[in-house]
Amino acid sequence: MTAVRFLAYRLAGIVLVLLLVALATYLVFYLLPADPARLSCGKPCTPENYAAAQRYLGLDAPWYGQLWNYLSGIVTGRRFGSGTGVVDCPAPCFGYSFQLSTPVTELILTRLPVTASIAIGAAVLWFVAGVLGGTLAAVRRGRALDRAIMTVAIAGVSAPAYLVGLLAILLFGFTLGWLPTGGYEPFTEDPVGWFVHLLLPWSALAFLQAAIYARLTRSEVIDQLGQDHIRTARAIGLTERAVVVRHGLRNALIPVVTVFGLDLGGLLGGAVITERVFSMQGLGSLLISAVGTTDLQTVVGVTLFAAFLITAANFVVDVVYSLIDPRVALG
Amino acid sequence: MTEGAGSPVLAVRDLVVAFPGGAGRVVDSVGFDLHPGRVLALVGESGSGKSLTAMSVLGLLPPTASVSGSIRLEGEELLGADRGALRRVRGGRVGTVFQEPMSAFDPVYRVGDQVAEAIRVHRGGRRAALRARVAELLAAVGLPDPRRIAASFPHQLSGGQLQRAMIAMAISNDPVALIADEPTTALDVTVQAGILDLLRALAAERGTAILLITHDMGVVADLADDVLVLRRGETVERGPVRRVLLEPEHPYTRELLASVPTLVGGDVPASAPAGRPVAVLEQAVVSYSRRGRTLRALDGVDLEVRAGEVVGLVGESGSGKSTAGRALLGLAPLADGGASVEGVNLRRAGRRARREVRARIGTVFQDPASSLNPRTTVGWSIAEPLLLHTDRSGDQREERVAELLDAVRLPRDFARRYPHELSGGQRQRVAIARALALDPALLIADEPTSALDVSVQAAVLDLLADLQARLGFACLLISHDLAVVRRLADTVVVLRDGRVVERGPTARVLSEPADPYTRRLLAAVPVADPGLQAARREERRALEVQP
Amino acid sequence: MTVLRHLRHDPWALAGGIVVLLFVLAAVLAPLLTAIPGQDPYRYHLDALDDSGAPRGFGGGISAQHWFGVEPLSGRDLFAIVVYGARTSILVGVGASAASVLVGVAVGLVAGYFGGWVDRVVSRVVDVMLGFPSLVFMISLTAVVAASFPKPLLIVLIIGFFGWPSVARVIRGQVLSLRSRTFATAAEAMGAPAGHVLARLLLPNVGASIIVYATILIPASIGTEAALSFLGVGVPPPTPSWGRSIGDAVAWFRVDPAYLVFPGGALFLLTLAFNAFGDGLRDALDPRVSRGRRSAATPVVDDRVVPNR
Amino acid sequence: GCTGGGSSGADQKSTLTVLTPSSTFLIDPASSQNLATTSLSFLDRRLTTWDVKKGQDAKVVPDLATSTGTAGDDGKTWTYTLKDGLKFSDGSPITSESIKYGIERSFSDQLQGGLSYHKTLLEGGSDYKGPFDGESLDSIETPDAKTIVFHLNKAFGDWPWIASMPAFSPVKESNGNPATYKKAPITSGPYKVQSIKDGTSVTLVRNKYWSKATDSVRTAEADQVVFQESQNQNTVVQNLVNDTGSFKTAFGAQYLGASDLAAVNGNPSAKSRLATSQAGPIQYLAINTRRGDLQQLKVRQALEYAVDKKAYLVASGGSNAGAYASTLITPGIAGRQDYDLYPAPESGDVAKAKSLLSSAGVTGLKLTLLTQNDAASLAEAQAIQQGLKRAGITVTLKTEDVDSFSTDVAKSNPDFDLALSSWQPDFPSANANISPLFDSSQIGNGNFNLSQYANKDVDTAIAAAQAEVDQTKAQAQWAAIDKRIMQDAPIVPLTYAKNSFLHGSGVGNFFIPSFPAYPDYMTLTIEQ
Ligand SMILES: Nc1ncnc2c1ncn2[C@@H]1O[C@H](COP(=O)(O)OP(=O)(O)OP(=O)(O)O)[C@@H](O)[C@H]1O
Ligand SMILES: Nc1ncnc2c1ncn2[C@@H]1O[C@H](COP(=O)(O)OP(=O)(O)OP(=O)(O)O)[C@@H](O)[C@H]1O
Ligand SMILES: [Mg+2]
Ligand SMILES: [Mg+2]
Repeated sequence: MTAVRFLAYRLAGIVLVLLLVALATYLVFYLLPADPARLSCGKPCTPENYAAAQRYLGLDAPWYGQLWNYLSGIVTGRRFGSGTGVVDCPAPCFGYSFQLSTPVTELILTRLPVTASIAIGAAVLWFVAGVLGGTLAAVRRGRALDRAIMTVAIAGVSAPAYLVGLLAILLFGFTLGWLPTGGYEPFTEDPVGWFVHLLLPWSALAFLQAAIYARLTRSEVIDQLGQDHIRTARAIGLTERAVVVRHGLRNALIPVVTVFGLDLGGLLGGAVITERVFSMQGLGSLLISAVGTTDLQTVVGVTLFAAFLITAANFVVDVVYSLIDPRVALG
Repeated sequence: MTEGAGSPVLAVRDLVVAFPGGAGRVVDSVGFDLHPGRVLALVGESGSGKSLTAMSVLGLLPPTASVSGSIRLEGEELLGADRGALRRVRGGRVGTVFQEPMSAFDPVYRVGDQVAEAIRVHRGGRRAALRARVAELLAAVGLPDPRRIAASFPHQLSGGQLQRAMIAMAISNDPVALIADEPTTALDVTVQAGILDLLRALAAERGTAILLITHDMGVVADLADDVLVLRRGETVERGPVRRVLLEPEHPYTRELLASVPTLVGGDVPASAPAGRPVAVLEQAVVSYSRRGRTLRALDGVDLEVRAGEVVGLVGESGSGKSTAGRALLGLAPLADGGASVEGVNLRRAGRRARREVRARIGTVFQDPASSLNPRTTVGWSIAEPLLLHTDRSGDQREERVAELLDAVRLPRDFARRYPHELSGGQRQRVAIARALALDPALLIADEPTSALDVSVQAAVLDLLADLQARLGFACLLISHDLAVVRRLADTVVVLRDGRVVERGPTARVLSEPADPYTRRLLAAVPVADPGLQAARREERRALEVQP
Repeated sequence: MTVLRHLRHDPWALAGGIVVLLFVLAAVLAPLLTAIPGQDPYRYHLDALDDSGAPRGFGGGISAQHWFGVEPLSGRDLFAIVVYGARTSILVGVGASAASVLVGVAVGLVAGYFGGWVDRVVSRVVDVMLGFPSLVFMISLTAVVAASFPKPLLIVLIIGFFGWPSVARVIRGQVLSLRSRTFATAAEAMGAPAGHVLARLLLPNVGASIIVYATILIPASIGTEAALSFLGVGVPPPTPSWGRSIGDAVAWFRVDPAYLVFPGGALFLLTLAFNAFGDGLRDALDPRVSRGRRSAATPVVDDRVVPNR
Repeated sequence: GCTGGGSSGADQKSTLTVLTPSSTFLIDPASSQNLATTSLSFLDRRLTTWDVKKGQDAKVVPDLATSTGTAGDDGKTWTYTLKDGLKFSDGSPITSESIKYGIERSFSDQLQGGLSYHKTLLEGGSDYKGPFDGESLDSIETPDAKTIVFHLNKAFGDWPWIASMPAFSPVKESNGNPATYKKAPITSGPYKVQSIKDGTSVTLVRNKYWSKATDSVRTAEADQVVFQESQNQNTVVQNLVNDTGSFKTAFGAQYLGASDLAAVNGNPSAKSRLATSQAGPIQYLAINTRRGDLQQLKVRQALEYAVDKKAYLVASGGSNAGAYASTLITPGIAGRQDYDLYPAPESGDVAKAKSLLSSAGVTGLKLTLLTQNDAASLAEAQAIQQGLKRAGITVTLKTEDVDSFSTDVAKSNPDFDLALSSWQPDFPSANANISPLFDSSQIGNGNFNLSQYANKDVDTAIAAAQAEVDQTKAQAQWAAIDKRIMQDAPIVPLTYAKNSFLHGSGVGNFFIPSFPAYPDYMTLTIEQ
């Protein structure tokens, strides 16, 4: 398949997936008993107020009409209200949050730095820790170090994320008082504060993931070390370290990196529990609170964004895969 | 060993390799000397301890193995030497060439870089200098366009090219000794001949001492000066190659030699009377598209297999032999031309008709280990065709399975075993039994013996010949081994790049080949007689200089 | 059986298996166990609480009647709650895993066997589902379905629904490599229809990984159920659930740490045991198969089944 | 003190920090339900406001206006005059037109969701769609820049309270676009917005045009007010207990849950910084009077006896969290009379309940209880469940998230037998206690008559009491209505909740008035 065709094919795939995601999300929320119009109807709720809320929220159209309005808004932009009260959501309008009276695009843009900070930092941490631990365990297979690392790893995958986070806050935040217990400082305003605030969330999130990666890396490295070319590498007199790192790990990393790309893509769409535990306002919190307030457009917008990141990550993974594994061609 | 003059490069004494658990001593008191410029061949059936012996020289045994004895390289003891010393020896004074060049290279690095790495480990050096040295080495092993080869990834090269690159890597530090563990097993005969020439030149020109491990007596005859025969880890016989191959003393050696199929002597089956055509390919074209390019695996092939006849299909790897078989099964869709079995046109047949045709064909696949479902009993596998195409009851099926086991000379209680509980030869017999379950009109045997030891191979071939004589099915025998074909086939068809280059009665084609390709193919097959082989080598050389 | 022999030599796996067994026993025998101190998980003991609703006495009110102390605000027996909670956890864990495995295996088999566009569609769907904010959708889905629908079953189905993609991915990868093995071609050459190849050849051959996968999925499902209950959308009260207890207990940690320690410890221990046992089983069955190029990206046992982060 | 350097100079600004779990601060008064004593009053002034003092009933007092309103036409016309020298935060004068415009905005489609009592009372309100298309509401007259007159469609004695609601804040017409307003509001209160970090924090700084001389209520001691949003309640409480750094001058905007109370009770220093309200908002079990056996009075009365109020109180946090309730009008509301129509021990009178059930001929009663799915609500619902079980009533819990609950509970034909709810009146009048919950016009459509209670006599009595301008007479009428309703047993009053709030040691004058059960933000002091 040529590069252009490949690209076109993948792009069409991404668009299709996103449409399906939008459809699914709309359907689920359409079926939800909570009625946004009723919720934003005010107190006391008169039929007039209710009708006004429905009109404004666009809920007087059937669900497919709403979905259509939403989708066409991405291309054409949308306006709400009239006269001096008009509110614009310029194209590409990925929805407008009535609860927060802000275009969803703007919400995503303001929340993304938080989530990205959490996700990327944690990802670096868990990748390094996981790959290092997994490789060490593989090399020392069956020995004490392997046992120790795998014990920690198995504990890591068994510990619920929320518990780890909460216990970390109790220990490092309250009991020891070393680190702040939550919140976020933008990097641009206070780099040190940014780092200090993120240390706990990074560690809590990375603990679980590092455990998974250590296990994955270990089994891949063991697998690779059993391959014929490792014997060749030994037979030309390479040091054991070079054999493991240059030949074992390098090959083992191929599947690990692909999984990593997908994980990172998934995480950028919101680290729901981590953000919640550490009172951070990223995409995960935005999504959860939008679900909580039946803020349909925000839910759809953020979900679409998350799904986009996943499909994009998939795409990137495929490209990277063909780069790091010379046997694989795009297609 | 008397012939070796001067002190040996490598002296192995009383080598014992053992594993904990049931295996026990898998190499038992083996000793030999390796002399400069001479080739010592280690032969024996699979599992006899050849590889372990070789690996112990470089300390590359698995950590669970325990080794004792003495291994001296130019007087320096290697057994129990520290890691640094061993590392300097590995790839430095002792080079290694492994079987399966495809998997012996790291898939993610360029071949040139891997060769350069071998040099850098021992000698260091700058990039440019290394690159030049790599190109030089690759040229030295007879690779044309060494720069392109160096810049290629392993998967972009052929097996022969990779094996040459492997040898370049092994000799990159001018080793005094070279260990070659089955260096040609996975290669075509023509490629194999080239590699053997290269190794011979190394020994002759550089004075490298070579430890050659192989199970192919032809290869031994072609290359070795001395032979050591191993059986279950013990030395059975040793001596100069002529003596061991021509006047074997030990019965085991004799048995081993007797089962080697040969291109000379013995009898060629007389052409059976030709019956009705069972399977026909007419101007068949099969093409595969890969990465935008189309490859014609079959390019206008005519083929006819008649009832009671064995047609041998030969050719180098990738020439389209298996594809022809698949075309007859309807597994490879025809792009053009026709294929019919028992009068049913496979191109036009519907799904149902196709299935019915398949019921009339028995297939024996190349790899006996993987052609049986590992999760079911052998009996189930044999009964599978019955299950699919007949409505026999369970008892009736069992009965038939028992008959079939009898036919392939396996005990009846094997029906309850699982494939992994059988040896390779036994598994291949099971595969044959399954292929015969429905009394096929056509048997397609795709490399039925290539994964087997020579002795086992001989038995399986005998069985096939016997069954064919008794049951009279039409048989398409696919093999790259001309000697195998010679033993069974009435007619031989030679394929090259998806085209038939020659066909005719076996005796004629193999004794008076008309096509130069066939001639080269024949000449490249080594025979297990050092004198004869030397003569054949000269013939082959002569053929090569011709265009 | 070589598997059993292998497991016997793996102390971790053995310990894991025994702990799992003990938990299952405790869950099955919950009424008998709690009858010893004469408790049930529903009865209030307000006298065991102080004025602010916190348990009186040491360790959250540990006593001869209340082995693990009592629950704050209600005085219900914590031992009974933990033991009965094991029922919920194990039931949901096993049920959801079964659902995931069933769907995942079916989809993986079909995608791997038929390949082509079926495979492409399935792979994309799987990739998206794996990265979807699934927890959020689990929350909404629990709210969407009619209240008359039995909630535990709903939880099982929902967790199962979001669990199948990882199974499908693994099975697909294995089928892809199995399909190119000669015995599958052999069956095809014999004229076997797709159904025969799928059911008689491929399915038994992925059996080992299915078992292993299930043992790894179970702890993950238990964790997800706990997370859902933690977020308030799990099995409805008063049916005991570890996740709900943990969720409540986190707030009480400063006053009554025992309230977190017992259900939290039980959850951790059971998950750990399942994981250890699953690892051992994986080693014992060693389903490592030769890998194709693309399927090399698929670890034999995919660890990415933990949706809550 | 700190000897680190000169940076901590004497001119350091005092900062009051409000820690809130909410992730949004709805700044637009038109769509706000904010109490007159909390957040939004930092930014906005209304025509009237509340004066709350420790130990006294809440009073409505003039804010921008010079009086709480002059009634004419038997309570159908209300007139206000603005004080002199009032200015917006941009220095421009506050006029009666800007108040009218502010109220008109609340009618627009885009600004729904606020307290809307005025919309049903102002003449022509039901047809009015807001000012953005150039229409104006004629029932609000502004004869001059300082006078504003309201014409109601019926007499309404509590109008002065209505005029204290957020929508009665002035909004400049140039600032009226909802999108612009919420980013950069021009304010009338003592503070203006300095920065808004979405979901994280909102920082308020002084509005130099606000003058204390015109404001009888707000003291505005802090130079700066920071709302820290999206705070985890657990973390908030722990930080306030620790009382370090910036948390010294902070307080939590969310009342403490049972576990937090237990934690604070075990810490004397923190306990001294805990402010607990008097018994206030009513927590009740609504009985759907239109469903099955619950239509029978005796069955409902049986519920009154069967409920285990003690378990309920413990589940909600014990005696710190509330006091047993038996009336509809809550303590702290002027004119409340205490009584108990269904006297029973705290844990209920199971025998009496059983006998009432059997005399009604009802056995094996099965009911669904609708409740929110947060931990606190679940604990309370289970307490009810186990209480009724003693009388042989099987209760199934139907748990929903807060939004689904709010929607489902206020539907016209709701699908529940019982629901757990609570009510805090929007203004301290028995009217706000009773009419939203028991007037038959408040059934369904998002309103709060959860019991579907319809009684013509009660409706008439409510209308009469609402129209009564004389407050003492009105109070007597409300007290009678209270008892009349309880005879029909449409709800089980459970407790009057006590809300407890925690503050740092640097926050002074932190108290909770008898109404509302929230701290008064306006008069807090900062001690550093
Ligand atoms: N790691 C190991 N553990 C236990 N036994 C082993 C191990 N490696 C090899 N063996 C056993 O040692 C014996 C000799 O093995 P070796 O590989 O030397 O055979 P070989 O002669 O090279 O056979 P082939 O021709 O099949 O390569 C075999 O029986 C084999 O099963
Ligand atoms: N499924 C396939 N897709 C693409 N190319 C294929 C496929 N199968 C075979 N080929 C190509 O078709 C050609 C002929 O293959 P075939 O398997 O028939 O060769 P062969 O003669 O049997 O070789 P060998 O001796 O190695 O088995 C080869 O170049 C091979 O790479
Ligand atoms: Mg070998
Ligand atoms: Mg072939």
